[in-house]
Amino acid sequence: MGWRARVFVTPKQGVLDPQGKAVQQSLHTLGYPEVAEVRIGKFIELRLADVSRDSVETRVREMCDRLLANRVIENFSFTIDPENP
Amino acid sequence: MGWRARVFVTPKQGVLDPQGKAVQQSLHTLGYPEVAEVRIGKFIELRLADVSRDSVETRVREMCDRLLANRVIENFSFTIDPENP
Amino acid sequence: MKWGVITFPGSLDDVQAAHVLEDLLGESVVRLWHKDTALDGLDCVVLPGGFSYGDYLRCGAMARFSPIMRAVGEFAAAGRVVIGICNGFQILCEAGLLPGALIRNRGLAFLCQSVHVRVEDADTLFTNRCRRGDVLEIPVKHGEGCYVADEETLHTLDAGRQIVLRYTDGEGRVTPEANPNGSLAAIAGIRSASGNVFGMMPHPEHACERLVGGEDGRKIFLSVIAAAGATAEPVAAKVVSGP
Amino acid sequence: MSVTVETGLRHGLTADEYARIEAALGRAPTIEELGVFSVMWSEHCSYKSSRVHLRGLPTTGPRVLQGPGENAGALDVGDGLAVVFKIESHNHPSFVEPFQGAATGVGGILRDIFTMGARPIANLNSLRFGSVAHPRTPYLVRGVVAGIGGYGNCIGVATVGGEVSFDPGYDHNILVNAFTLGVVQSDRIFRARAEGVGNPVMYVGSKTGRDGIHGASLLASAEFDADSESKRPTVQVGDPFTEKLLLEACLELMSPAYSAHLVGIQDMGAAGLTSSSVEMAGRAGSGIDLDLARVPLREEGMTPYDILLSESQERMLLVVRAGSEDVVRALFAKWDLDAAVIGTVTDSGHLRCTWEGRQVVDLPIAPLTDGAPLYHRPAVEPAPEEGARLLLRDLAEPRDYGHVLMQLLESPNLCSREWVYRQYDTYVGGNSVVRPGSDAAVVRLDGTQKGVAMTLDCNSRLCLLDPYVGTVSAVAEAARNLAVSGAEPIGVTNCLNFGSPEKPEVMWQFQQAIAGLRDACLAFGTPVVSGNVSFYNETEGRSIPPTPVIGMVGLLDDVSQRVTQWFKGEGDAIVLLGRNREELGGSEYLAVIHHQVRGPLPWIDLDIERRLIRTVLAAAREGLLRSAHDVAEGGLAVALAECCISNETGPPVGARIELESGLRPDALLFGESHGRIVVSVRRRHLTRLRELAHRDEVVMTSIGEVRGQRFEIGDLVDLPVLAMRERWRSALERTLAGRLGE
Ligand SMILES: Nc1ncnc2c1ncn2[C@@H]1O[C@H](COP(=O)(O)OP(=O)(O)O)[C@@H](O)[C@H]1O
Ligand SMILES: [Mg+2]
Repeated sequence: MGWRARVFVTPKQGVLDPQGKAVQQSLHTLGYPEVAEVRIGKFIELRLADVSRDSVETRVREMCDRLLANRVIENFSFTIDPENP
Repeated sequence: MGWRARVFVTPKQGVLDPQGKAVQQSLHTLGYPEVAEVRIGKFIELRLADVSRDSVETRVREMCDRLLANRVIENFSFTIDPENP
Repeated sequence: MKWGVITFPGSLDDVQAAHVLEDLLGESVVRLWHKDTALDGLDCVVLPGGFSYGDYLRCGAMARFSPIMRAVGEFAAAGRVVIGICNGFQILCEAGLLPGALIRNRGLAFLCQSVHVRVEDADTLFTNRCRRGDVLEIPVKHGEGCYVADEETLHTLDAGRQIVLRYTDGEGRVTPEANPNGSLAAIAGIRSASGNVFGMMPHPEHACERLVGGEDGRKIFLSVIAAAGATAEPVAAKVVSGP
Repeated sequence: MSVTVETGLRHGLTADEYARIEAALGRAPTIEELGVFSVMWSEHCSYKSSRVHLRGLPTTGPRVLQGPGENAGALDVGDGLAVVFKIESHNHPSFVEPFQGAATGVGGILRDIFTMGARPIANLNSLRFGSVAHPRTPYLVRGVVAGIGGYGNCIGVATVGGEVSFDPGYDHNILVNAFTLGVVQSDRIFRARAEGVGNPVMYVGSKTGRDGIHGASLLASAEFDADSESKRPTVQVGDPFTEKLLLEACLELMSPAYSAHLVGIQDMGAAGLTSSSVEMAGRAGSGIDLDLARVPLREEGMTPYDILLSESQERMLLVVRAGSEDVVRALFAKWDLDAAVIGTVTDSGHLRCTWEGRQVVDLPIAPLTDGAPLYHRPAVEPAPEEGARLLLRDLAEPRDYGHVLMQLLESPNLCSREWVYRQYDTYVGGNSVVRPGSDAAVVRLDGTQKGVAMTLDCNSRLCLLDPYVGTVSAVAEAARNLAVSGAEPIGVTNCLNFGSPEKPEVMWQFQQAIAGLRDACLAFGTPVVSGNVSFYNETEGRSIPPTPVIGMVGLLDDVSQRVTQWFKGEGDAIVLLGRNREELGGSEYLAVIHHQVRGPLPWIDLDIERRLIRTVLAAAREGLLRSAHDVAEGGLAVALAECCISNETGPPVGARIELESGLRPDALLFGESHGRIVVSVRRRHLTRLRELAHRDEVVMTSIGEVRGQRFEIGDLVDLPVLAMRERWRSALERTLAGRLGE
């Protein structure tokens, strides 16, 4: 069966997000003045083989820490669900 | 009060995802053979001014359609929550 | 003929494109600002290379909303000539004036090098000074130049003779090594179904002088000039080809 | 908050320095004032340990329009033009966050150049990493290279050269030095002066966040631990897109149409708003009043202290004429940039800052600048190590020289750098006549026949073994690299990367390097017009090898006479200018094949170098040279191999070489003796070349011919050039992937 992990990587509070800034300005120009802030990060979907729930959580956290997020400037969070067949 | 929208932009099924492929390979090298697939997309957080629930939904969908995602290669989805003060 | 070269915020090769047209080829050039809204009296518009809006979000995603792009759309619909180079190509795709999209290079890194492209069709506004099968040496410099489109679009491009340039080796062979970015069908440049809108990832404007980058790029610009010389009318209709 | 000597210590000041502050003010400073003092008196801003030594450098000459002291140096190159250039380090930030550290390093040096009104036309970079075997090295290399490219490519300045080397001495402290050269009309150079009482001070560019506030010293501060998370200094993230807009807007403001509105301009680099305002007032002998509440902010809850010390990128400080505010604002608005009036020029001689109606800073300028501490730190020559000198007779000679050559061509310090520079846009601007891959980069000066050549050089192994000779050698190599490209050396910038100046051995290395820099620059007639000192490059008490990176700039009157290093045509004669000696000390061969780092260093004679350069330049100007390449790391065999395999397009070319010599073969092939250049010429030009060499008393030997597809040296080496090129070209990528064995 296996698992599906969804990882959200976001720029840390206080760290400049030039992409977000540019997109916000663009949205204003496009006629969406209600947009007060834009922060752009990554959305990473992983399909994982069948291992125990506990183990999958530890390992995904580890992957985020080591590779998927740059802890100097980014935070991450994730969700894990059994994969629907 | 306002709203917080979370937008998920993902590469369409079938569209090349060179970054996802490279990350999968790196994860294997790092000792995570259980990773069967990686797809990398974007996670965009918007803070929006106080407008009606309906209107915020329509407008966020529009922003995605027009700017945040490229429908030729990407899909999107989003969630909207009232902003916690 | 009269050319327009657009400057978007973050355009970089606008200066070079204008320099080539004006100083090397003796054409008349109007520099356009992205907030301009009219293209009156122009025969051809160039969307230059660079990093419009920093290439943030997606290359070309924000530039396509610049005020001038509405005029570019109308200009193209009227059958006038539009050329997008590198970032310009990306903008044209984002704007829907050309099909498909350009994504991260296969190798993920920015790539700057001289490449070979083969002329797939010499009966176009952009290659009529070449022969079919000619191999041109022109530099690429991009991080997101991998051309992708769905099967159906690729088929339509092929059937409609819209694929103008392909990456090859020096002998004109399509090989995986000669494809710098992993583009599908080794596509380096395409034109619209109407034939008058053209996008290419390599930079012909950086291959117009022997001293810097070689001279093969001239052929692209000279082709447009030659085609315009052949008729005073918008030329698209004449060279439309395909189904 | 009351400030005491402890607060001073936590800001990195000594007790002595703190006492001087109180004495200068006649009271305790406010916390904001202490922040200002601590950054202005930091080594980085005040040059307190280096200033007395830098004074000895030659900084004048007929071409010098601006020497050290401004944001960058400027040299007159004729045709009404000047080149403006400088090099800067961004070492520590790049080690913490390689991509952003390197990127913001490029952003910073670019601002130094365009702040003087010059349009940047070329970037170079000098990179030093730890051993390729160190687990962090590949990550750092990838990040740094991508960061340099990411910034330079996006802003549209061609990155046309540099150097990369690997040494375990940098395992915990990499070096990222970035160089930029720009061009300006020689009568339109802008300077950073706050003149004219009543003139408004304007802030333009990105908003201010808590980026890089005060680095490590603040982290140690107990007072700030209370709400530490929100106050934590954050890594600077570069925004090259905003910088591109800023560049265009500033250059437009400095163009004839607008420049009457502008009085002075300075980038906000290290120490941000503090140093830019203090320095601008200091140079003009004026004063500045700032209302910190008017500074555009990116984050909520920022304090005046944060605002003064923030190192947010992509910002500039302007002094404009009173009444010009709206014109300036409109110009920046055109480029989608904010501009805000944040203060006024005064004649108070003070920096005064208010915040919400309260005066938080009132400091006399003089003690912050000219009155900063000046140290004559003790210097002691380290005791020589036992067995430090190489005895040639103890060194086993290899059996297979072809194999050794292949090993060297694949070694991290000698293999091709193509993997690095293909990530850089080398074309943008349309004037890159010689792009990376030859000895120096050559860029055409738009609208003229002229070209400017640039190179960065330093062999830190030589500098470790002998900092004086090592530095002289670096300057000589730089001069040779320019000469073989057809350019006459005209000026120098430098980045002196050293350990802690508080260590007498480091201070000795530093003084030796300065002496070498001075002597060599005098010999070549190349004034030092700008530079940067980076001390405290050490981790856990271990200093990096002394690394004085030399940036040298040369001029070609006719850019079409540029010469590249690779052989051009079958049948051309190959000529060696200069003399081979039996010297293997400090060589790559000794390090890579015999795993030894020892002297004695190769002999260097600046008079020989000068005459050699004269011959080569004359030959280049007469159009005799088909190729020219200096002999440097790897020695003669590697130099000749590079001539065969480094052409960027087309197949590699072979050569048949005969060397007559009584030297040991390994010293002959791989020794790194100075004063040698390999050229190739058409046979019919040999006579004229011999005349030129004779005139300059340069030893000239015909050593072979360009021919075929093999690389042959007597009966010592016989290799197919295709295989050589393949291995040499792919080695860096394979090494970083840990796959060199494949
Ligand atoms: N970091 C870099 N960025 C750009 N170009 C580089 C870099 N490192 C090396 N190069 C280029 O690679 C070539 C070889 O460099 P190097 O071996 O240091 O030359 P040399 O020994 O003549 O000083 C040169 O053209 C140099 O400019
Ligand atoms: Mg050299």
